[in-house]
Amino acid sequence: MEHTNPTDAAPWRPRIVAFFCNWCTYTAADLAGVSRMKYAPNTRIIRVMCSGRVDPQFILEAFARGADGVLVGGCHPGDCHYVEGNYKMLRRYHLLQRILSDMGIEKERFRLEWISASEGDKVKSVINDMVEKLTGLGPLALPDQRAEWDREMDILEEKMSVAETAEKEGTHA
Amino acid sequence: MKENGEIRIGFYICHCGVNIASVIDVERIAAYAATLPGVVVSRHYKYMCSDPGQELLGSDIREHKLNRIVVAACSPLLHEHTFRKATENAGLNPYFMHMVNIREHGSWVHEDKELATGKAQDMIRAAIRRVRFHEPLEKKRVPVLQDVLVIGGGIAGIHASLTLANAGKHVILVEREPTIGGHMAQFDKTFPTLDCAACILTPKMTSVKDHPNITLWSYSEVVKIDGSVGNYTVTVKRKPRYVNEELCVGCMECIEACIYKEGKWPDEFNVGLSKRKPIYIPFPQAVPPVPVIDPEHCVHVKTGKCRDTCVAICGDRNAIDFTQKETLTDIKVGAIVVATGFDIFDATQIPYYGYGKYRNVYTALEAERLINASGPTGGELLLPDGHKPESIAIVHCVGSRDVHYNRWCSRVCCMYSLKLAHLIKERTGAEIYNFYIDMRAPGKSMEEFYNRVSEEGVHLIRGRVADITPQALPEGSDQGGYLGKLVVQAEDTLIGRVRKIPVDMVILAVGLVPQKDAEEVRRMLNISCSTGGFFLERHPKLAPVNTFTDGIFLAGACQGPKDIPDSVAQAGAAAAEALALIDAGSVEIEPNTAYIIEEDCSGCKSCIPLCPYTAISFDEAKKKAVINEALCKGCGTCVAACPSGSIRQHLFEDEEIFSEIDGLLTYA
Amino acid sequence: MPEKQKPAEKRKAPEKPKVALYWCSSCGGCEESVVDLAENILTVIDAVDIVFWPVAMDFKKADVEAMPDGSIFASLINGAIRTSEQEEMARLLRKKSAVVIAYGACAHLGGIPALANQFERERILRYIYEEAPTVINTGGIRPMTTYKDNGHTATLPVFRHVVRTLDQVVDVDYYIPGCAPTPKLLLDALLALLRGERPPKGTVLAPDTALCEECPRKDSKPTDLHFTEFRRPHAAPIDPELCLLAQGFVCMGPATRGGCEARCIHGNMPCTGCFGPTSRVRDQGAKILSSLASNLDAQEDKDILKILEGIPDPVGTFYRYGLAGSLLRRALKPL
Amino acid sequence: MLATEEAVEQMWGVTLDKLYDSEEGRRILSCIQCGTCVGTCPHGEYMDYPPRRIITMLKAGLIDEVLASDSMVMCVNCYACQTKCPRNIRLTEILLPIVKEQSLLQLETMPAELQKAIENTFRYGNYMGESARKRTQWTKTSKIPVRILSEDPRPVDALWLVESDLSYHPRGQDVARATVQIFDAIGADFAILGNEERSAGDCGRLSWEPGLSETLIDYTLSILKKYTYNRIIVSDPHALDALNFRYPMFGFSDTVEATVSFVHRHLDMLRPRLTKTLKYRVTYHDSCCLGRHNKLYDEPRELLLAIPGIELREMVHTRENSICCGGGGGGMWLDTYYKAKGMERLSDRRLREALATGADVLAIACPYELSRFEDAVKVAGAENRIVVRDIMELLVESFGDN
Repeated sequence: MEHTNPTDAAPWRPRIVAFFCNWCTYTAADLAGVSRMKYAPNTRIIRVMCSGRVDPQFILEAFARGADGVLVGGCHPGDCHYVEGNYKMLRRYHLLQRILSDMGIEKERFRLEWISASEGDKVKSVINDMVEKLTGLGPLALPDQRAEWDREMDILEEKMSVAETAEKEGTHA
Repeated sequence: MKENGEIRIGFYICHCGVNIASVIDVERIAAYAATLPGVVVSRHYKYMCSDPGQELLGSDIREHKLNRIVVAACSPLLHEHTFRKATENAGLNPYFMHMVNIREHGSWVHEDKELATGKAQDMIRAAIRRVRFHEPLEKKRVPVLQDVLVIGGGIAGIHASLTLANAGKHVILVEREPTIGGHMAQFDKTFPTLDCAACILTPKMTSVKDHPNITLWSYSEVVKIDGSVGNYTVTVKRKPRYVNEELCVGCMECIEACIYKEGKWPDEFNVGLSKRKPIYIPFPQAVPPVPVIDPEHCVHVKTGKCRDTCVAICGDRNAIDFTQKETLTDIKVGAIVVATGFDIFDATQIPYYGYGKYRNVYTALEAERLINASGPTGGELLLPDGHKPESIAIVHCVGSRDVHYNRWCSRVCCMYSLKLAHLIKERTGAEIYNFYIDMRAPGKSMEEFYNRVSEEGVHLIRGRVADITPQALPEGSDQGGYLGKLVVQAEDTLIGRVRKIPVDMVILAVGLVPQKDAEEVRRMLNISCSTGGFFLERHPKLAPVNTFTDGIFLAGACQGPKDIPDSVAQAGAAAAEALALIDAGSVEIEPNTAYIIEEDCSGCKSCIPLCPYTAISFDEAKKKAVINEALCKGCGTCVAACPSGSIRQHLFEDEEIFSEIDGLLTYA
Repeated sequence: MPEKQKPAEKRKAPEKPKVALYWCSSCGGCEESVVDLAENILTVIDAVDIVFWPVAMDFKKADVEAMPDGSIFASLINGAIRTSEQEEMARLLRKKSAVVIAYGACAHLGGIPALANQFERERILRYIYEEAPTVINTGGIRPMTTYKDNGHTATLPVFRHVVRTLDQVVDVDYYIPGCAPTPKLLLDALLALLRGERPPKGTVLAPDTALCEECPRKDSKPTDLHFTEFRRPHAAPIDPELCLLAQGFVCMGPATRGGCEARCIHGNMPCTGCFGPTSRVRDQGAKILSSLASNLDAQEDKDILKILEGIPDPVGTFYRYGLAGSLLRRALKPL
Repeated sequence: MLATEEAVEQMWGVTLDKLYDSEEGRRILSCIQCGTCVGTCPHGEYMDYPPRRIITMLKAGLIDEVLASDSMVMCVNCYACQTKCPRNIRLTEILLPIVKEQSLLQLETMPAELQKAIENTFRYGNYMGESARKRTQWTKTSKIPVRILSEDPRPVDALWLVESDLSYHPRGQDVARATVQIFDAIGADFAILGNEERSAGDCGRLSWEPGLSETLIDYTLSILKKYTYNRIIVSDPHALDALNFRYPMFGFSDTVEATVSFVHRHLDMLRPRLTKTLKYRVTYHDSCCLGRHNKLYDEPRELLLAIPGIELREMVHTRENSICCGGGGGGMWLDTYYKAKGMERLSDRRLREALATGADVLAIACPYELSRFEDAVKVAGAENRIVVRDIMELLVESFGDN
C-alpha cells in the first residue's frame, strides 16, 4: 500500500476522475485499449450511462476527495444515445465552471469533452493533454488544504486538553 | 441508502493470459484486495471468463457465502453478462457483481507497470466500496414486435430480407431509389468468378417482389425512428411515383408513348452516360417493374398542360396517377437491418487525374456501364468519338489510401480493376495498363484471379499515377472537350523509372466512401460512425453486425468497403441476429431505470421536462412526480438533476457513485 | 456518544433538565426565535432549567466550567464558528452537554457569515477597518490582539481564516435548520427530546421533503418549465400568485428542506435556501445548479452563457447559507 | 498544404540522425513507396535517387550513397512531391533540404553560377552582386515617391520588402514601379527599407546553405526591429515562404502578406482605376511558393479578371498541379549544369503549355519568372506571340488615366 502514501518519494502526478458515458466515451476508451494506444495512467474512469447522469455533486465530491482534475466525456451534440443528456451536462458544465472559478479552481481542472465511440485517439489526446495541463498547474489537493486550514484549531485544542489534564491531575492530587 | 446486511465480498482479478498480468501485478493486487473491509475471498486467476474461472467464482459463492462479487478483468461491455450469469448460476442475484476494467482501460493503454498497477488498485478499491451498496435487481423483459425493417435494397438488403422472410418473418424493405438492386445491378461481371451480376442478382430481386412475407417500398425513405429494441416506430416517407404499382402491368408502353420521343436527361442507372425520358424505368429488370415519373421534368407534373399520351396509352388500366402525393406512414418493427450501402469517391476532387476535364477519363462505375450489354453502348467499349480504345490505363487507389482524401483501402478496387482489365482485354484486345501501389488480392480465389489476369498480358505497373495530361497540348483554353490521347505518368517503382504511357482511355478505380447522407442516417438511428464515416459495428470481431443500439444491425458496405460475397455473408449474419432477437419473443432490459420514493418527492416538477421519453409524469392527486419504468431508458439525467435528491437509479445510485469516487481517491 | 448521554438520564427525576443556549457567529435572529416562542416559552420554562444563556441571563463561562461533564441536557448553539472564543465555548458546551443541537442555519451550514469563506482573512479585516465606505481610518489602525495593562494581559479572540459549521468543530447530535428556525420547530424538537425520543444522530429536526411540498404556489408551476432567462427579485415585479421559478426568479425551494412554513414565499420573495438540503443531498448548491441548468432552454454555448448571465453570483445565490457546509467549503485562492 | 505550426517548428535544424525525433520526421516511416513523388517531380526522371528512393535508402541505412550523388541538386523546391504525397510526408520542408545540403557539401565541383550567386548573396546581400547603395535607384524613376524608412523612420502601415529582383533587375524594376502605382491607387500607407535591405534569405533558394540563410535572417530581423509597422508586404514568393516558415523559428511573428493578397484585399479600391480595356488572352502561371505552399490560387486570378477585357485561359498544369519554372531551389543558377545533364529547361516546357493555350500574355506573380520566361520566349522565338507580364504591370496598364 506504500504506493498510495502521499509522503512517498514518488513524484506527484495529477489524479483525474473521469465520468464517461457508456455509449460513446467509455466505448472510445475501450477502443483506445483494443488499439493499444498508450496514454498517461492518471485517469480513473467511472462509467455512467449518459453524461446527463453526472451530478455536479460528483464533480465537487471528486475535488473534495483529492482529485486534481475531473473529466466528463459524452457523445457529440446531436449524438446522445438518450437524445440530449449531453446538452444537460453542457449547461451544468457552464454554470459549474463559474462556481469553480469563483472558488479558485482553475477551469482546466474541469473539462467536458465530446468523444464518440470511434474516437479512441481522442481519449488518448484529451487525457494526455489534460495531464500535461494539470501537471503545469500543480496539485489541487483539497484534503491536504483542509488539513492545513484546520491546523489553526489545533493550538486551542491542545491548550484546552492541557488545561483539562492539569485540572484532572489537580483533582486527583 | 444504507448497506444491507453483512457484506461478504469475493474479489477476482484476471490475468487474461498475459494481457493483463504482463503489465499489472495481479498477485500484489489480490493480496491488497484481501486487506480491504468486507473482502472474504481474493484471488487471481489465469482466465476468469473460462469455464473453470466461472466455476471458481460459483463455488466460492456457495462455499464462502459470498454476497458481493468484484471481477477485475476486461471491459464490462465485453464480459459483464458472463460474470453476471456465473453469479446468478451460483444462486446470487447477478447485480451483486461489479466489474472493473483493467485491460482496455489499464494494461493495454499503459506501459509503466508500477503506475498501471497503482491505477488498477485504485479502481478496485472503488469497486469494492461500491459493491457494498448494490441491491438485488430483477431484469425487465419487454416483448419484441415480430416485423423487421430492412433499410436499403442493394444486395445486402435483398439478402437480409429474403433470409428473414424465408424464416417466416414479415419484412418491410425500404429502398430510396425506384428499384432495388443497388450498385450490384450496375456491374457487368463479378470478380473473381466472373459471374454475370445481373444473372445472379435478378432472380433474387424477383424473389423479393414475389415473397409473401416481404413488403417492398421502393422510392421511399425512412425519415424518423423512435422507440428501442423490440419496439421501434419508424416513419417512412413514400414519394409519389405517379404510377400505381398495383395497377401497372409493366408493359412499358407509357414510356414509349411519352411526348418526349428521345431521352433528354441523364440516366441515373447509367451514371449519366445515357439519357432517359421523364417517365422511365431504371433498367429492364427493375423491381418493382413499374415505371416512375420524374416530377422535375414531366410536363404534366410541372405545368399540368400535357397531351398525357402516357395516360392515353395506359387506357383502362389507369395505372398512371398524377394525384399521388407524398405520404408519411408509421410502421412498428422489432428490429432494423441497416443496409444503406456506399457511394463512390468523387474523382473530381483529385485535379491531376483530369476527371471531369478530359472526356476520356472515366470512373470504374462508368466503365462497368460501358462494357455492360445492357449499358448505353450495348456493351461495346467506345470512346465518345466512337472510336474503340486501343490502350487503356486503369488507375488504382483513386481517393483511397491517401490522407488528403480517404485514408482507408477501399478493398474492392484492386480486384475490380483486374476484372475490368480482363473484361476489356477480352472484348477489345486493347493494351491495358494497371497502375497500382500494392496489389491486394486476399480471400478465396482472388490470388488465382490475379495470376490469371497477369498471365493474360495485362501490364501491371507498380506505381501510383502522379499526373495525367493530354499528349498533344490542347490548343486554346477549352480542355473540357479534350478527346485525344492522354499521357499517364507514374514512376514504375519496380524498375525505378518514370514512365509516361500514352493511352486512349483512363479508368479511375475510385474508392468506396460512405453514403452522402450517412451522417443523417446515423443520427436518426442513434448509432455511431467509424472515423471514415462508415457505420460502426459493436465489436470489430465479436459483434461485427451489431451496433451499440440494440435491435439495429448492419449489413453490407454501409459498415465499410466490402465485396459482394462479404456483403451477402454479413447480410445473412445480420438477418440471423435480427431473427435471434425477435424469435426470443422478448428482450431483457438492463434494470437501470430511475425511480422515485414517493414520500421524498416534493412535487417540484423540475424533472418532468427533462425526460426525452416522457417517462416522468405528475400525479395530480398525490402532487408527486411518477416514473413509468417501462418507458425509462435509464440515462439518469433526471437523477442528476433532482434538486432534492429524490430520484434514484438502479445500478447507478448516488451512494454507489459517491463510494466509487471516494474509493478512487482514498489515500491508503 | 452513548457514555455521555448516561449522566443526563440519571438525573431525570427530581431536577428539571438543564438547557444551555449560546450565540456564536450569527445575527442574533436565532436568539430572537427563542423569544418568539411567546407564551410557549412558559411551556419550555416549566419543563427545563435554562442554566446558561448569555444574552438573557448573567451566567459566566466559569459557571459552566464548574458543571459536571454531561450534566446539561441539551445545548442549543447558534451561529457559525469564526473565532477562537466561539470554538472554545463550543468545545466547553460539548463537554458539559448530553445533546448538542446546531441551532439555525449558521451553526448548521455556516449561514450568511460563511460567505466570507470566499475571501482571505486579511482582505476582510482590511475592508472592515479601512476600506468600508463608512469607515474613516487614515492611520490604518487595527485593534490590538493583546493589551497589557498593570500586569494584566487582555487578549482578543483569534479571528480564524475559515468560517466553520458547528459540526466541523465539535460533534453535533441534531440540527434545527433555518434562518432563523421557526419557534414551532424549536418547540417540537425540545418537547420530543424531553419525551425521550432520540432520532438517529445527525438528524435534521425538520421535514425531509423539499419546500415545494408545502409551497402555496405549487399548483401554479407548469410541468414543462424551461428557463429562457433569470430575473432578480429587486429588478422585476413579482406576481404574488405564480410559482417564482415559473416567473424566472431563482427560487431554491426545490432544493431546500421544507418546514419553514414557506415564510419567504408568503412574503412574495423566492426561497433562498436557509433550511439546507434534504438528507439525500450532500451539496445543496450543486443540486439546485443541476436542476436549473438542466432545464435551460439553450443548446449552444453562447446561448447558455447568455441565460446564465441572469445569475451574476452563483456562489452567493446557491450557497447563501451553505458555503461552509458545502463540499468545497472555502475558496482555494480566496480573493 | 500549408505547414502547421508544429511542422514549422520541427523543420528547423533537423539533421538526418534526428529526423525521427519529430512527428513530422517520423511520418517518413509511413511511406508506402507509391512513387507519386517521383512521378510528379519535374526532374524525377533524371534523378538517380528521387525522393522515394531516398526514403528507402535512408531506411536501409544506405543514405551515404544518396548523399554522394547529385540527385538533389536537381530538386527545384517546388513542393509538387509534398503536395501530392498520399501520406503527407513533408518532403520539401524537411527531408529533401537535409539531403540537399549534405549532397552539395560532397559535390566535387560546385556549379560555377551557383557558387557565384551564393558568394554574391553573402557579400552584397543580393545574388547579382550589385552594390547595396544602388538598391533604391529604381525609386528615382518611380512616378510615385517612395518613402524609405532609413530616411524617414515614422511608423508605417505596410512595410514592403522589395527583395533583390525587383530592386536590381531591369524588368523587376518595372514591376517595382508598377507595384508602387498600385499601392498608391489603393491608398496604402507603405514604405521600403531602402539600402538597408538585403535578401531575406529565402528558404527555397538557400536551404542548402543554412548558414547563409541564418545570417541573412538575423540581419533582416535586426533591421526590422528598428521600425514600427503593422504588416510586411512581400512581392517575392520565396521571401514570403521564408517569412512564413523560417522566420517564426527565430521568434518572428509579424503579419506577413503577399503583394497579390494585399492588393486583392483592397481590390474594391483599385477597381475604379481599372477602366482601360485590355483585350488580352492571359494565362497565369502559378508559382510554387505562392500557390502550392501558400495556397494563393484564386487571388491572382481574381486580380487579373478585375481588368476589363481580359480573357483567362488555363494551362494543362494549373493551380496545385502547376509546373515549376525551374528557378527555385537554386535552379535559377543551374541552367548550365542541367543542360550538361541533357535536361530540358522547365521554363521552356512550361512556355509550350502557355503557348498552347493561345494566350498572348503569360501573367506571373514571382520575380524569378520574369527572367526565366522571357528567356524561354526568346529561345522559342515566340516574341511575336506572347509577352511575359507581372500581374502588377497588367493592372497598371489598365489604369484609364495613364
